[in-house]
Amino acid sequence: MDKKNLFDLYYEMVLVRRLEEASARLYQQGKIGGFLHLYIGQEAVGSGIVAARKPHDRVITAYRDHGVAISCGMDPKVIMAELLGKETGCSKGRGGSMHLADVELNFWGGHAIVGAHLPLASGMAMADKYRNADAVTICMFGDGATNIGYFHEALNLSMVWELPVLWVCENNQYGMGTAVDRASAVSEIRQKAEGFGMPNSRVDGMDIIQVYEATKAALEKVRTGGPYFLEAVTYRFRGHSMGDPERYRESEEIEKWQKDDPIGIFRQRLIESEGISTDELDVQEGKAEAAIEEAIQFADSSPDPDPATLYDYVYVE
Amino acid sequence: MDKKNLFDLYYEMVLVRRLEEASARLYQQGKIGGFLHLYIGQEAVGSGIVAARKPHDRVITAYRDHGVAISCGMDPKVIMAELLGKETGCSKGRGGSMHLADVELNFWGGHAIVGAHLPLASGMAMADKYRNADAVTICMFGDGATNIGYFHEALNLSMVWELPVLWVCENNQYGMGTAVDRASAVSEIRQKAEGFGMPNSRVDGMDIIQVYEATKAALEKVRTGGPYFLEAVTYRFRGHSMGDPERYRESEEIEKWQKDDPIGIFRQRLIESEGISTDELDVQEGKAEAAIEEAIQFADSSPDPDPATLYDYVYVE
Amino acid sequence: MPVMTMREAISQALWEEMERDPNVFIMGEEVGVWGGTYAVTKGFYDHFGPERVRDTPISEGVIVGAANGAAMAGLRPVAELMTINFAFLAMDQIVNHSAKLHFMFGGQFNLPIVIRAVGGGGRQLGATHSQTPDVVFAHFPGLKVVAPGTPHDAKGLLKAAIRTDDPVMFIENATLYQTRGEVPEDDYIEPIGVSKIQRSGEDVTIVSYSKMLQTSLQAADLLSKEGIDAEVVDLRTLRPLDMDPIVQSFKRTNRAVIVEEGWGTYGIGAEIAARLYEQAFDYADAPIVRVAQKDVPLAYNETLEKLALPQVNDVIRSVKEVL
Amino acid sequence: MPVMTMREAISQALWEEMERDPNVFIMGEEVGVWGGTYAVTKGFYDHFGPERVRDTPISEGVIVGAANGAAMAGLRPVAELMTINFAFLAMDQIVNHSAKLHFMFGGQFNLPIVIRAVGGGGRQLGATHSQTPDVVFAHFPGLKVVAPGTPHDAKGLLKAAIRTDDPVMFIENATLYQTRGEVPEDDYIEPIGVSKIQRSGEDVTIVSYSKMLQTSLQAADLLSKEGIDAEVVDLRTLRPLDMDPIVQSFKRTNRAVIVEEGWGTYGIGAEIAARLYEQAFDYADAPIVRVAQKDVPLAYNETLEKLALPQVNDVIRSVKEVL
Ligand SMILES: Cc1ncc(C[n+]2csc(CCOP(=O)(O)OP(=O)(O)O)c2C)c(N)n1
Ligand SMILES: Cc1ncc(C[n+]2csc(CCOP(=O)(O)OP(=O)(O)O)c2C)c(N)n1
Ligand SMILES: [Mg+2]
Ligand SMILES: [Mg+2]
Repeated sequence: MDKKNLFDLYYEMVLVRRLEEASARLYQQGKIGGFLHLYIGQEAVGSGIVAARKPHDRVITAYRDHGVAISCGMDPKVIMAELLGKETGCSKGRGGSMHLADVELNFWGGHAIVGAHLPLASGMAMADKYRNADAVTICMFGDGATNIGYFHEALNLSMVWELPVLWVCENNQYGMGTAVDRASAVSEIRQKAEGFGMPNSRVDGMDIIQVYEATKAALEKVRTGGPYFLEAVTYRFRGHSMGDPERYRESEEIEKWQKDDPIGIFRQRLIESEGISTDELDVQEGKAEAAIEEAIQFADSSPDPDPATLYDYVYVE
Repeated sequence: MDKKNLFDLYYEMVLVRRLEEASARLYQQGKIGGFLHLYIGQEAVGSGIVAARKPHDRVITAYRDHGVAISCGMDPKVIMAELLGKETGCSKGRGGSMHLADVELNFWGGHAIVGAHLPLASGMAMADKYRNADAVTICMFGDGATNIGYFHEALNLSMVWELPVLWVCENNQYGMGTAVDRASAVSEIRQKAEGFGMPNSRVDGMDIIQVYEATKAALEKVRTGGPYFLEAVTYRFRGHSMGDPERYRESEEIEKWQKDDPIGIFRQRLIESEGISTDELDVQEGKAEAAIEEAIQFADSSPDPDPATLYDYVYVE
Repeated sequence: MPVMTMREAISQALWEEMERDPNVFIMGEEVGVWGGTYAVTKGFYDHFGPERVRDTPISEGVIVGAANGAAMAGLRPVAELMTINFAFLAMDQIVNHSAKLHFMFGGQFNLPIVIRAVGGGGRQLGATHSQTPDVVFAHFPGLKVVAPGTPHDAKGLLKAAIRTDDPVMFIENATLYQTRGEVPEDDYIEPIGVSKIQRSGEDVTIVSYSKMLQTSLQAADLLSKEGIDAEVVDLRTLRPLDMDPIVQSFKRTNRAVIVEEGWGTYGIGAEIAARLYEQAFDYADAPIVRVAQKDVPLAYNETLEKLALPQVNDVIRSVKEVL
Repeated sequence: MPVMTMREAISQALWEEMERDPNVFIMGEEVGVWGGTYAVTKGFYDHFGPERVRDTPISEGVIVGAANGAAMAGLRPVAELMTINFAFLAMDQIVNHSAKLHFMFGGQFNLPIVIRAVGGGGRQLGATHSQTPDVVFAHFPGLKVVAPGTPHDAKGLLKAAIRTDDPVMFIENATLYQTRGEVPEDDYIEPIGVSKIQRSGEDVTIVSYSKMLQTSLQAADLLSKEGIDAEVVDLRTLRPLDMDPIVQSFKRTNRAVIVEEGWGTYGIGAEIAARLYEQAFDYADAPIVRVAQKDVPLAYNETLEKLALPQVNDVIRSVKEVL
C-alpha cells in the first residue's frame, strides 16, 4: 500500500471512531432512538476488508454497520442524518442505525435480523455469476450469527452453486452477553467452514494490515474458485448496544483487549515502519473530527420526513 | 448376537419388506391415500440401528417411517390401520403413513416436515439429561435433510449442551430427485459433523451387522460423551413416494444397488457364517407374510374415526 | 379460445416470461430435473438450462433469501416453495425481507420477486401438508398476494406478478391444477389488485377465490336450479384488496356469503365481512355468513378431512341462510 | 393489594411456577447471565442455575423446536423468543409442531410449552423489530394465544399458561413493562379463554387487548369528561376467543370500536367485528369501527412511526364516529 492509501485508511478508522463516539452522545441526548450498536474496537476489520475490495464488489453486513458504511465511502452526513431519522438520510429516515446502505457505492446494508442477510448475499452473488460479472459479494456477520440456520443454508448454497462470496465472520467473542463457547460448538469459528469443505483462514482482526492482506488473498481465491471463509478475531470495546448491563464480562478482559486498540496499533506501525510523523497523523484526526461536526450540523438541520409520505416506499407500483 | 436375535432380525427385515409391498398395493387400490414413502432397500439401517438401542432409548425419524416403526416393536396391525386412516391406527387415523408413533415403545414418530424433528430430538435428549436418565435419543433423517437450517441448529445445540443424541443420516443418495452432490456442499455427509467438532463415522447401510455394530459403539460413546454422528450409506429401491416419475436416475444404477439387497446380504451371511438353513429362513418369511395378511384384515375391518370426534385432540383442555 | 388446464396456463405464463426476459429465472426444490413436483415446470430444465431453472437444496430460508438477494441485484426470480406449508420455514425472508427491504432502505432498490407456493387440502396429506394459510401472508403490507381461481386469471396474473417491481406471493391450489378453462392465445396481463365478477346474479353475493371460486360457482349453478340467482365475485388478489365490485354487488343483492378454504377464525372472510359492513352498512338485509375450514388441523383420515373442509353444500346452505 | 409493574408481575409468575414445579424451566437468548433482554428473568440464573435457566445460541428454530421436544418428553418448557419478530424464524415449529403434534399423533403426548414473545412498536426499532403480528399466530387451531394488558392478568394468565397441557403463545408488549397495577399476594390463576370487562360503561363498547387496552382505558377516561361512558372489554386471550362479554356489552350499547396495535387488514378487529355482526346483527345501531396500525411497515423515524400507530386520539375520534 502506498502512503496516500495508508493516510486514507488511518483517516477512515479515526472517522469511524469519532462517528461512534458522537453517536453515543447523541443517543444520550435522545436525538438518536431505537437500537444503536457501536463499532468501536472493530474498526480494523471493516476498514481492512473494504480496502481490499474492487468497486464492483458488493458489501453487506449486519446492524453493526456504521464503520462498514464509512469504509464503503458513505458520507458521514447522510449516515448521521439517517441516525437522526431525517429525510436526508441514506434510507430517508426509514431505516435508522441498523439500515444504512448506499447502493451506488455497492453497500447493501445494514440488516437487523441476525443471519438473514447471508441468504441475501448468496443471491446477490448468484446474480453476478448469472450475468458473468466478476464481482465478489463480501458478507460480514458476527460470531453469534453462525449458530442460526441461515448460516448453514447460505454457506451450503454458495458451495453447491460455487458462488463468488467472501464470508467474513467478525468474531468479537460475544453475541450480546453470550460468549462464543457458550453458544457455538466450536470456538474457532473458521472450523465451521470445514463442514462445507470451504477454504478458510483466521486473522488478527485488530491489525488492519493483516486483515487487508488476508482479504486481498481471499478475494483472489473467490474470484476464480468460489466461496471462501475468513474469520477476523476482534473485540467490541463497548456494550452490545446502548443500555447493555454488561454483566457477562470482566472489566479486566475489556482492558486487556483495549491495549490492542486497532487504531493505536495502526498508528504505531505508521510511525515505526512507515516513517510517518505524529503531526501528519494528528492532521488526519483533526480532519475527521471536523467531518463529524459537519455531519451533525447537517443532520440536525435536515428535515424530518413529511407526514404526507407515510405510505411511500411500501410499494413501487 | 445369538441365533434367536439373528432370526428375529431377519424376520423383522422381511416383515418390513412385506409391509411395504402390501402398502404399495393398497395405495394402487386407493385404500391408502396421501403420501406414501417406502423403506424398501433401506431395511438394514432401521433394523440395525434400533436393534442396538436399549428400551429406554428414544427413536425419532422422518416420514419414511414404516420400517423404523416395525423395528421399534410396533404391531403391523396398528401400522396398517393407521395407513388406512382407521380409528384403531396408532395415531387414530389422524396422522397417516408419515406420522406413525408409539410412545410406549419409545418411538416418537414419523415427521413430515424435512428436518423439523431434529430440534425435537435435541429437546427430548435435553429432557433426559435434565432428569439424569441415561437414555439416548436416536434421531434418523435423510441426506437431503442435512441441508436445512434445522440440521445446523439442532446439531450445534447438542454439542453446546452435550446432549445424548445419536444423529443418524440415512444417505440414500437422493433427496427426492436431487442427487446428494447437487444439493450438498459435501457428498460424504459425515464431514458436516466435523464443522461442529462432533465425532462421527460412516457405515455400509446395506449390511445390517455393520450397522448394528457401529450403532452399538456409537451409543456407548453418546451415553458417556455427548452427541455422535453416524452416516449410513444406503439406497432406496423404489421412487421417493408413489408417483415419482424417476427421471433423475438410470435403471442401471438401481439394478447395481439392488444386487446389494440388504435382506439378501443378511440371508447369505446367516446361511454361510451362521450355518442357518434356507428352510429355517423360509419359515420366517412365511410368518412375516401371514402377519401382514392379518394386519390388512385388521385394518380393513376397523372403523373410521367417528365424525363426532372431529374436534378431538386439538386441545387437551 | 384454446381450453387448457390451470397447470398448463401457469406453465405457459412462466415459459413465455422466461422467453421474453432473460432476467427471469426459476429456483426451488425439484423444479429442474424432476420437472416440478406438480409438473408445472416440466420441460423447462432441458429448454432453459440449469442456470435458469435451478434445483435447490431443501433450504426454504435460502430459497426465498437468495431470491431476495438476486432481486436486489436486479434479476427477477421466481422462487418456488414446493408447498405453502414450507413457507413457514421461509417466513422471516418473506415477511421481514421481501415485504420490507424496499421500504426500510428508502426505496433504494426493488424486490421484483415472485414466490410461487401451492396450498390447499383435500388430498389426505395430513395436518402439516394441507394448509391454506393465505391470510397469514396477506396480513403484511409490502407484499402483494395473488391467488387465482381460473386458468385465464392464473396465466394473466402470473405474468403481471413477474413483471411488477413489487414482491408477490403467488398462491396456487393443488386440486385446481386439472381445472380447465379458456385461455387467450395472445400475450395478456391481468391486473393485480382487481376483483372480478365471475358470474352475475341478483339475489346474493358470494365472495371467494382460488379453489373456493370453483366450489362457489358449482354452488351457484345448483342454486340457479332452485331459482336462486347468485353473483360470484372472485377476489383474485388478497392484497391489495379490491372491495369495489364486492360492495357494488352487495348494494344490489343486500346479502353476502364469503367462502374460503382456510380456517375461519381470523380468516379472509372476517376482513371482507368487516369491510362490507363498513362500506355498505345500510344495505345489509341479513347477517353476512362466512363459510370456511373448521378450526381443526386437517386429519389424514378422508372422512374427517372432508368434514373439516368447506363443501359445495355448505355454500348452498349458507346462501339459503342469508336469503 | 401490592402494586407492581407488568415486568415484576411476569417475573413473579415465572419464579413462583419454577419454585412450584421442577419440570418448569426457561430457555432462550440472554435469559440467563444477562438476566433477560427486558430484565424479566433478572436474578433467575443465580437462583435456579444454568440447567433451569438456559441461555441458548441465536437459533430460534431450535429454541422452540427443542422446547417442543422437551415438552413431548414431559417437561414444561418456557421458551422465550427475544421478540415476537423473531418468531418468524421459528414459525414452522410453532404452527406446524407446537400446534399440531398432539393432534397428529392421536393424542399420544401433550405439548405443555409456553412460548413467551414480546412485541409492539413505538420504540423506533424499525420495520423488522416493531411488529404486532399476534393475529398471525392466533389463526392456527391447536395453539392458545394469550396477550394480557394488566399486571394482574399477566401474572394470573402466565401461571395458567404454564400449568395448561396445551401449547400457549404468550405475547407481551415491551412498552407495557413499566405499567403498574394491583396484583394479589396469593397464588392465583386467571383462566385462559375468558374476556374481561375492564371498565363498565353504557354508551359504547370498546374492545381491545394488551397495550391497546391501556390506550383504550385512557381514551375512556378522557371521553368520560365529555360525558361519554365507554365500556372497555379486554380480550386477554386471542385464541380461544371469548365473545360472550363482548356480545353482551354490544347488545346494551349497540355501538362498538375495536382497537388493536397490529395492522388493520386481516387483523384481530376484523374477526371481532364479523362475529359481533354474526351474533348481534340486530343490535348494531352504527357500523362498527376498527382502530389499528396503518398498513405500512413501521419506520425508524419517530414522526412516521407515531403516525402509523393507533393513538388515544384515534380511539376517541372513532368512538365519536359510532355515537
Ligand atoms: C434472528 C434474531 N434473533 C435475535 C436477535 C437479537 N439480537 C440482535 S444482535 C444479537 C447478537 C448477535 O451477535 P453477533 O452475531 O456475534 O454480532 P455482534 O453483535 O457481536 O456484532 C442478537 C441476539 C435478532 N436481531 N435476530
Ligand atoms: C421443509 C420441507 N421442505 C420440503 C419438503 C418436501 N420433501 C419431502 S421429502 C423431501 C426429500 C427429503 O430427502 P431426504 O432427506 O434425503 O430423505 P429421503 O426421502 O431420501 O428419505 C422433500 C424435499 C418437506 N416435506 N419439508
Ligand atoms: Mg459477536
Ligand atoms: Mg435421501
